[in-house]
Amino acid sequence: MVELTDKVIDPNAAVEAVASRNAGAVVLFLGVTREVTGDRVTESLDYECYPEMAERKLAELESEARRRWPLTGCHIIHRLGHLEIGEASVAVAVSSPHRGDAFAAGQWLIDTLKEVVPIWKKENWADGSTEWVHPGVES
Amino acid sequence: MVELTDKVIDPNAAVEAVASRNAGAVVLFLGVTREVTGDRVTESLDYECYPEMAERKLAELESEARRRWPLTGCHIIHRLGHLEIGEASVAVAVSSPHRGDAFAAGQWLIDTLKEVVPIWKKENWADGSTEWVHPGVES
Amino acid sequence: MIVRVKLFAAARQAVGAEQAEVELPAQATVGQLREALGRRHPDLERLLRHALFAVNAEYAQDATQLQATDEIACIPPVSGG
Amino acid sequence: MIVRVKLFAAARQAVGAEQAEVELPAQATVGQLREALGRRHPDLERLLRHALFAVNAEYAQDATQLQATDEIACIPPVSGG
Repeated sequence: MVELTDKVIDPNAAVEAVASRNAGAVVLFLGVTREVTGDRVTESLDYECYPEMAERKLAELESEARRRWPLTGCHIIHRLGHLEIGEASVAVAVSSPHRGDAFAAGQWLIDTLKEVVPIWKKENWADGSTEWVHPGVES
Repeated sequence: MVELTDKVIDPNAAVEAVASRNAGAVVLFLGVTREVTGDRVTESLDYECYPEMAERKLAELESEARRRWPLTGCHIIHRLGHLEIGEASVAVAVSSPHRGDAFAAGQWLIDTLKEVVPIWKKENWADGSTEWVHPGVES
Repeated sequence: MIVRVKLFAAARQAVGAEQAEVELPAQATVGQLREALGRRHPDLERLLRHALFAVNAEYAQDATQLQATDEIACIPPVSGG
Repeated sequence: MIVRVKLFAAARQAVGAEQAEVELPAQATVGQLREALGRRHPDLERLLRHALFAVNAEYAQDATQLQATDEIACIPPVSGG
């Protein structure tokens, strides 16, 4: 299942969402908002998305992961709106009979999510300036 | 931190234990007791350990992981005693500034834990028989 | 035809609106839209060099032909996760 | 000297006790202990071929010399995780 939400992400709920009697391994990845990036200090972040397409792309990622690995569960949650430092912006939870598949699927899902899903973050720097993050675009 | 416990493992507590303002990624691995192994059905499991040595080995794993990867947090919990199907027998939580290190450290920790930490599980099969699991020993 | 292009993040900020309207010849392509948008909104040009376009919520090539009824979006490099 | 060996899992089950006592010559090695244990408890033999030994809670080699005051444990292949 995939989910875009304004609410705080609950790691336990993500783990429970992938529970299965045939799961031997659960891997949960959380992306967390970091205070320091390079030499700049972040005060908070805002995330926005293109909702219809983001949800569709996340669902495609789940389907593709289930095709590549024998998963017993897959749950992706992305937070939107305003986030304070230390909050989770994304949770990827997968379960599988054996742990190698859960690690591989979890890592592939977050790597690919960061490349293809139309979601953007805005850094609200501690110096009061703000900046939408668009990797590869010189600012 | 490392912990051997008779109590149910709480994923949220493991995630909170590795929280840090400099963490950008958290990876949580849970080993979960599986109902079916090959063609045999498990009813429940029991774990026992050599306590002094298990705790020492887990602490060594944490130190070595912190030496190899720039971790901002590392927490390993192993459950002991009687476990029902679907319960977590082990939790490995790590956090780091970037996700590649968290995935690599988490996977190394659980792989190595399974090789060197003196903990054993007993399968209580659905047919009423029981069996201590000693990989490589023909039974 | 007139097409409407959804804008997000720095693209929305540069234009100051959630969508842009562009006049294009019938059967124009995504590539022509990219050029027309840059002419109409010079502040968008740098971002447009790196942006993808989505047509009906699916990534499109510069050669993709547009119709007036398509849902079109400008997708600057993403930074979710 | 007499050494006491902690037993776990199938080793404990095979012997029916949480530790085994074995009489060994002074300065005997882990390898000699392994053989003596197998002679004293034939049910343990198969497991002993795959087991490691720990001396003072650290894995030891077969060449490691033992002292009567060491804490010694038989570590059959582990299955935690």
